[in-house]
Amino acid sequence: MLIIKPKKEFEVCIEAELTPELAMKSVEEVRKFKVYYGNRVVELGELFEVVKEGEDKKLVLDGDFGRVKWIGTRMVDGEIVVKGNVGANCGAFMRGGRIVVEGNADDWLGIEMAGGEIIVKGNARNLVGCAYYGNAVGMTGGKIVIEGNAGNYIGEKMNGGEIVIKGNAGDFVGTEMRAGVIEIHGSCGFVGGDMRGGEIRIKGNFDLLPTFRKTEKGWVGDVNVKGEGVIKTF
Amino acid sequence: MLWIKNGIVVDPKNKINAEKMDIFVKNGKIVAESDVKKEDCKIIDASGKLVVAGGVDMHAHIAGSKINTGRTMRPEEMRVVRNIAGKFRATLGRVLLTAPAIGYEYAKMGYTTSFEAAQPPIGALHTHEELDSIPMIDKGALPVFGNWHLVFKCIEEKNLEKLKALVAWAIERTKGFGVKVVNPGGVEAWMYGGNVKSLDDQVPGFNVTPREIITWLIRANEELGLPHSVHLHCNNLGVPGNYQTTIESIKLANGFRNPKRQVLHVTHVQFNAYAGSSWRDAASGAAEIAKVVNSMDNVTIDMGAAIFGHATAMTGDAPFQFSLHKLIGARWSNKDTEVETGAGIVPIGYLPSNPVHSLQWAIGLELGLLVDSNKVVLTTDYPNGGPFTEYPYVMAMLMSKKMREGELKKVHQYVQKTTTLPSIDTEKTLYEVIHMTRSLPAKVLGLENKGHLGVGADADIAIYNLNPLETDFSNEFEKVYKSFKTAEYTIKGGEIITKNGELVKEVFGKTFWVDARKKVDLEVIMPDIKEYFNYYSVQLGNYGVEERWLKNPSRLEVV
Amino acid sequence: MQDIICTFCGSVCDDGEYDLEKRKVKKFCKLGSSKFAEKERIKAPMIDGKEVSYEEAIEKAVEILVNAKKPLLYGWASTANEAIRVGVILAEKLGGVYDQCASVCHAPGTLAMIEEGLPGATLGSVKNRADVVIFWGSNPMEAHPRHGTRYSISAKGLLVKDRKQRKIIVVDVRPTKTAKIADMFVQIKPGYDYAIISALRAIISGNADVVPNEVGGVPKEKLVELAEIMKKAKYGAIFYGLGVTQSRGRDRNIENAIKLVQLLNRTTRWVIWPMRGHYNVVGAGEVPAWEVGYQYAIDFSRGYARFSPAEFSAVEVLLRKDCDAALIVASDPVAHFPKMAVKHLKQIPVIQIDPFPNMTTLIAKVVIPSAVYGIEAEGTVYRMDCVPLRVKKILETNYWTDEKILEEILKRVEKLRG
Amino acid sequence: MVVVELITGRTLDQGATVEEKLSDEYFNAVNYIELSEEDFKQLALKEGDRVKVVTDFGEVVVFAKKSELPKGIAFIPMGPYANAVIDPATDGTGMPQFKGIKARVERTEERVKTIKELLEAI
Repeated sequence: MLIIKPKKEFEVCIEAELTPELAMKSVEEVRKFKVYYGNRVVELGELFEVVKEGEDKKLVLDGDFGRVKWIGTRMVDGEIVVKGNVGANCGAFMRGGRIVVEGNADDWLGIEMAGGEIIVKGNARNLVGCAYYGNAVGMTGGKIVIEGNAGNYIGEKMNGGEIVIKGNAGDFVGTEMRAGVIEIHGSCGFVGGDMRGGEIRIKGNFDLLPTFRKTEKGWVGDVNVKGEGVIKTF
Repeated sequence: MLWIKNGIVVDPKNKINAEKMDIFVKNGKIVAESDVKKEDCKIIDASGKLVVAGGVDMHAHIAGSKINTGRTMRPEEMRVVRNIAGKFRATLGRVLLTAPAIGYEYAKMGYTTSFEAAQPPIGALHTHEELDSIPMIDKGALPVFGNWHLVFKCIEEKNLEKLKALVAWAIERTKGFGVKVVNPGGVEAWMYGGNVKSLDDQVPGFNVTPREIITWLIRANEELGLPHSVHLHCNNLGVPGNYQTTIESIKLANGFRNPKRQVLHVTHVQFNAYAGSSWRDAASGAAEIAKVVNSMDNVTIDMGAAIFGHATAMTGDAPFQFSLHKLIGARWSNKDTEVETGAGIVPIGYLPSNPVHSLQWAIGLELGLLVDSNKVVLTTDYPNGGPFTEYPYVMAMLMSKKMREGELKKVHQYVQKTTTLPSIDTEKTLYEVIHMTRSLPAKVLGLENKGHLGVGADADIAIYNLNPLETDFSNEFEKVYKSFKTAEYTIKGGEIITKNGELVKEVFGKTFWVDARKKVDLEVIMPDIKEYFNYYSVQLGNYGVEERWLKNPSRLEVV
Repeated sequence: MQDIICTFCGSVCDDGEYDLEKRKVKKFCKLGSSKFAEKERIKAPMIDGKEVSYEEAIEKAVEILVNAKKPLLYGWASTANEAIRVGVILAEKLGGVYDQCASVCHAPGTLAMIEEGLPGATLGSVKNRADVVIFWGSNPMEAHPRHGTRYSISAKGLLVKDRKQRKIIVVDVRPTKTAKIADMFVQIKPGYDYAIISALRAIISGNADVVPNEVGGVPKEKLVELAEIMKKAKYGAIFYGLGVTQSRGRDRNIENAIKLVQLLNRTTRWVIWPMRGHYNVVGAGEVPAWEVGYQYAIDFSRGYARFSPAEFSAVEVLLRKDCDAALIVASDPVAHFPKMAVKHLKQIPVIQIDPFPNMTTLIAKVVIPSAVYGIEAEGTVYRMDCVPLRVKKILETNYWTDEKILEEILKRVEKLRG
Repeated sequence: MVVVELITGRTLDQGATVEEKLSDEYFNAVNYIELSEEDFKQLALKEGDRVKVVTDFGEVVVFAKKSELPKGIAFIPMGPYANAVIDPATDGTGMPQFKGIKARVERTEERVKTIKELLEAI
């Protein structure tokens, strides 16, 4: 297990593609790991304290990582626990393993995630599990659980996997979704625009688009794309 | 001054075929040995290396609103990093490249000239701004004429003097190089949601046909004596069965003659060489087209080869782009442009597992192999058929049947019975392929100082780590491909700009434009132009591009 | 002087007449006339409010920029392409962030274009061909006063001769000045553009039965009527404005509208285009697109361009405190950004290049006055439909152009950075 | 007090003074809120009265104007007064929400701040 702790408050955001692979390296190697501090490339050890405790493939990010981006990018296994907030693009293109965020998550959580699990104890911002700019497919597998609220544009172009939001979600949930499940325990705005498939379950209130047919299964649509997605309440 | 020593020179224009010789460069030009002081020359040892003229791309979409819209709508194309900012510019792009990337990548490959193949006249300044931002290479742009109301009017009136004056005026105003025609009449029909389907369809609202548009523009072009011929993107592009329209269009050159060059260049013919009646029974019409082209001595074509992988369809052929969007369901941009022209953009890709894509791939190669090497230029119609950076793939394929056999195994077997590719034994020689990428495109464009290494030519030179005397082109295709991907040296205007794929020096080349105003009386057309400007959204006085706005203009005056 | 080109709004009218003696422009609207009227200028370059030479101000600016870990280079909509190009290269060299005014204006349209493309036309096509024009969340009578007479509402075209042959429809949340002269006004509930567009798509594609009796405050009959007009148009144009891009749904509204236009093109011709605001906000996106691949929200901190409006748009950069210096060119973010974004701007060194004093001047450490394009300087700009125009120099000035100032900065940065 | 959906945007006057931001003309072009006749009446306002506009994101005092807006919709010209109360969140698009913000409007005797005062208070 590797514990990484910020040494100071950062002047600008940091980009650090920290994955559990780091826990397999020596502390010296980890300290030399390159991170981007604005336009300066610096060694991780300059900005963070690094402590190693045991050999398990686990990263503990101890402190506020709300301004550290790309944590857990492309990770395939192991675990990351973020004790505070986490910055944008956390868990991007993730294929396996587990990320637990004890605070809040910034935008673009789990971009095009294909496997693994992300749990956010606080709130998440926008674009959870979406397709990155210009790409055709969003999340395809794995599970994202937000215990608080989530922002707008959740699960756009989703083609598999599961997103659970225990609180409220914002607008435009599951737009152009093709497969997979989104479950919202609270309320949300527009749901399922141009949805082709998959299922969205909502406990609270939501804005239904005028392009869904009421059936026994729930609301089916979006008729504009001859979709067979299902929206239902629970 | 440069002294390129002991290279193996292939220079088809000057009938030099793999001869060991020295090349001398002074003031940006190739000069005779006696013109240089050898002790002042920087010597490049080219022993055992191939020395050829810099490549000339006569048809690519490298600048202007189309490619820039493509970049904007496809950020996923821009995520391949080619160069990090430092001494040189940062460059990006998978197939669609940024302007600096276009210049750098051409240069690395040994290409030193490229022409933007479709410039909307009202957007000419934008095209030139982008051309000015492309480093390393010489450039030019071809304004489009085939759907311009003013052109229709001159033809309706059967007034050749007016048409000539219009062409001369427009080429000057756009700082363009020649006459491009895209789906003549079809783009105007698109303004009503339609297209034209044959050479004799009437253009909506006008008493003209595609046949007349092409013929009259050839006539005007030839009477003006422009360096380049009419450059035609045929009707029915992308439609199964279109090879017949293409053949009919090619035959419109009959009766015209120019001692220096072709009178009609038909472009990216791969997209216009389909037999069959739908995509279900589509087949190649390349062999038939090749027969016709080979039988004529006044027509040239370029391949428009398709490369497997990503591409972006971008043409002035707006109705075709919409059909493509409907067919594949991809994003679609369109631009109806005043009363001049239109354009469209759709992302595409070519997959070897797809029968149609494999057919397109095969047809491009068939054209390159079946058409006389003196009549077919190597292009991919960048970025429509794929990246220009894969020209070496096409070069190697043309020279090696063995390579083609290997590639044929990887593609959809639909091509086995629908094309002649599997049965073609021809292997083009290096001499022919160098011609198809250098001296021929230069000749087709009418650029006398490009594409060869004779005294007086521009010192645009590529040196490849490939000894033609010791290379078995049939069998060593991988080496051939690799050698042509990265020039050992690229020399532009006498300066070394890249070495082994590394950038050495950033230079900015010339933009060629043609001035034929002395050949006409502009006053015969000005009243019509003034009247038509009631239907423009800009003032006549604000239309066009002044020479002093360009970074490095080079005027070719037609007298 | 004839054929003067206006450098105010995205309409870029190019038929002005300038009276050199009276120093007045004719033919232009209230906005254009105000542009050409004499007004208060920044008198001289300043550092901390103290007047200095151009060279001193530039030296100071360079010092701030090269020491920054992440400088934000923002503005660009009211300057010429030549200056923008130098600005983009400067951002690349500095490893900073390039963003432009569109990010608080029409950039959601770019996001929509990434999803669906942009089926559009030049304004000349609309003028000649459009028999139906819809202004959706746009109000040209106030924001682009001559758009209507020159290009859209009453423009005299080749096929559509005048106002009588053209149907004008306004869709908005309030009865704007444009709505008052329209043939049809569809008043919608704020935030329901997306749902209404979805409903129109359903009606047009034969699924009217699914559509409920009322959508977004509009009765179904009215939507059916609108859909019929759209289907019957020979050549229709939708001009959308900030009413769509700045409200709920933003880019998704436009994406949906583009899908509507795609659908309509299966049976007739329709185009859609944004009513871009500043005279060269289009250039501020097109130039970086060809130089570095993207239109806005571009980060160069890794030595090459990356695009992410969620991270690199000026407002997001400021809200996250993700910049430690700012160069503001031809813009006034202090007046036009939300309070929370301005707060960070007040805490970092700001360099301003602008002809006119504005709210950003009040917080700037270094102020560098510049010439006004279209009056004191020549340069290339792109009208809202991307048609390029070369704006003119009418009057002499001692002010440096944005291009020259930026070039001097770039030269010094290159020297320091190697 | 009335509750409204607040819209901000361009106006001709705001546009014509946008290059003179430190002038009285600009101040006058951006320092007001337009209210529907009903809302105006409900607040018992007369032209030139001042109101306080409060949202989840801030508050600002502006002059009140009657206009043809539908009841429940209010409009402030784009500029520093509007920006004191709009929603800065861009929802990942880069674009703050300038239009469609829930706001409370109430009559006030407080003064309308000058542009400089507004800036100092940030």
